[in-house]
Amino acid sequence: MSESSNITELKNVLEVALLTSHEPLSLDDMLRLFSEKMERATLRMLLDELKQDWAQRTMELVQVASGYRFQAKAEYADFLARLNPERQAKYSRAVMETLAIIAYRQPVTRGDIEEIRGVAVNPNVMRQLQERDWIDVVGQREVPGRPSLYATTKHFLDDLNLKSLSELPPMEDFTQQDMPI
Amino acid sequence: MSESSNITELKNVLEVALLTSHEPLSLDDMLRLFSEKMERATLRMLLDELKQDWAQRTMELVQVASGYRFQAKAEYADFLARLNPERQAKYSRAVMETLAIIAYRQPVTRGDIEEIRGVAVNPNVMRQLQERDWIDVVGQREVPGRPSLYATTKHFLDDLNLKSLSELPPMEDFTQQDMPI
Amino acid sequence: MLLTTNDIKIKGEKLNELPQDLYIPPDALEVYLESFEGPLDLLLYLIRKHNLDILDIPMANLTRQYMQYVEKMRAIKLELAGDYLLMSAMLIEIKSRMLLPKQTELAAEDDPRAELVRRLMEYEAIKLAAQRLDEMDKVGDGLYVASAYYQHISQVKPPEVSLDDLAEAWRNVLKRASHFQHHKVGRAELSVREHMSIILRRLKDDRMLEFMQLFDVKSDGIPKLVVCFLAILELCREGLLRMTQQTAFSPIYVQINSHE
Repeated sequence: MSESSNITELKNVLEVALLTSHEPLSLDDMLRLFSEKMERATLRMLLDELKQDWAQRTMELVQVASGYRFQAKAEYADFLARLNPERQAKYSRAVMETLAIIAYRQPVTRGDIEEIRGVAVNPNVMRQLQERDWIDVVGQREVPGRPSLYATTKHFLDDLNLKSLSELPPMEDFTQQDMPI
Repeated sequence: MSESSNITELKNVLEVALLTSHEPLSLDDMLRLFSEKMERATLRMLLDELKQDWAQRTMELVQVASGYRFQAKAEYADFLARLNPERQAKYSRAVMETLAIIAYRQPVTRGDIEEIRGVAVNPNVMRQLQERDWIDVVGQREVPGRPSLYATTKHFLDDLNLKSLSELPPMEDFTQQDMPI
Repeated sequence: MLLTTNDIKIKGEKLNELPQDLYIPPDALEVYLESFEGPLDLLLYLIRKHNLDILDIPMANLTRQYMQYVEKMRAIKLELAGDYLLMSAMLIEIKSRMLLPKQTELAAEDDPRAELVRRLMEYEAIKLAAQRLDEMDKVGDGLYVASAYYQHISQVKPPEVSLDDLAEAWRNVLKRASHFQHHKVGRAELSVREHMSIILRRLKDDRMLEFMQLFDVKSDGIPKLVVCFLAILELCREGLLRMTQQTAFSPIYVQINSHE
């Protein structure tokens, strides 16, 4: 297969790479596919075309935080759910609330999380989130004890199908406005 | 999406399931996709058609021991291999020193290199550097045996992100013992 | 830290019995009480359940409700986090501060409840956000990403070499070869050697060139022309080039020195 080849062949290489990759591919990843130098603009154009090519088909090419990936269109989710009836166990409320605090208030320390939730943070909760690669330590707060600062990872955004934190559902500060200051 | 729907839709569900599954899908797995009863013969027929639909495309639908899966056609293997190259550990000390001598003292013969390093040059060392396209022969020294003169290539400069050799870290050369540095 | 039943007083009376309206079969109650994520969660539940105004919390009412639940938890020997008791103390403190005679105008920030209200609202916002995150489709839970198979061919990527690696290697060479007697050569010498390579490459292609052809007088600056000239001299000195001139002032030809 010649590499100085036409657009269809370039798109085919991208399609194969994206369909077989378990993780989203960044632009840099995809540029590595081609031994010849390719402009990022060209690559973007090819990805745009590929997205169009698949528009009427089963999968969609989406961009998430760490790159591009193909994913099943939402209309197939119900079918696919039948394949693996044993779903991944849901996280406990403690885990989800901790995650929400880290996502919306990052970077935060364990102390911050405990203050907002009003209870001690179970180390197991942090471990679950770290093992899922949804949070990690991004630094230390410069106070006595130098507590670790936690933030969400790119992988968290990928898993939630988001490009950036700004795409998180907006926080509802429902009563905030009426609050006497 | 109606399930008593036409063949295209049934094939779409199969396609999506096969493209998103980490493991090959058995016939029983695939029958679970559909809430309505489906004959195994019908399923086989659909898989056959799906295989045909993809015949001219990037992936092929194959049957392996535990079931069916989509896999990248063999012709794309070389491209995909570039995505996750296994990093070779490091060049040996001999390779690095030979490269340094050629870079700083070019053009040099193997004899020069041996004289400087005090040991014989393993032909394998030169071959590694030539295969990398970092050194090549620029001429012969007109002495008995007409040994090849090696120099670094433009590709070497590119890979080290240099415009010219003068951008190499300035370095004292062989200093005479009695010479102040 | 732990309170006994005798310590719990509602409206000045000891709490001896559990309120009737709270009756839930003990097993269910345990599960139910465990489902609270902490004192703030319990307080929020009480506020919402009894339709209390979060911005004007009736502290006596809320405190009483809260104490009832906490006492219930203790009664069934649920392992009670210290946080619940801490909150009890805080509620009672707020309540008592509100009983103090009010000074003229009570500014909003002086409201003893302000901090509690702020925390309750922040916690409720987070609680809702957590629910929202929980409901979103995620990879592995409602979101299916492509992961078709491919035959993995391992391709070895050549090692990375940095300038530091190269300099380090050269230093090693120098260290080991320090007993050799050589000239001191610096940065300028390096570009001379680079030009030596360049000239040899050109002569390999063209066999023979006129001397002046080796110089690009128009585009090269003087330092580069000098370096080029030095490179030619060095090549001659090392016996790599041969210069020929038929007669004085006639063109000088340069070629690779060969004995062929």
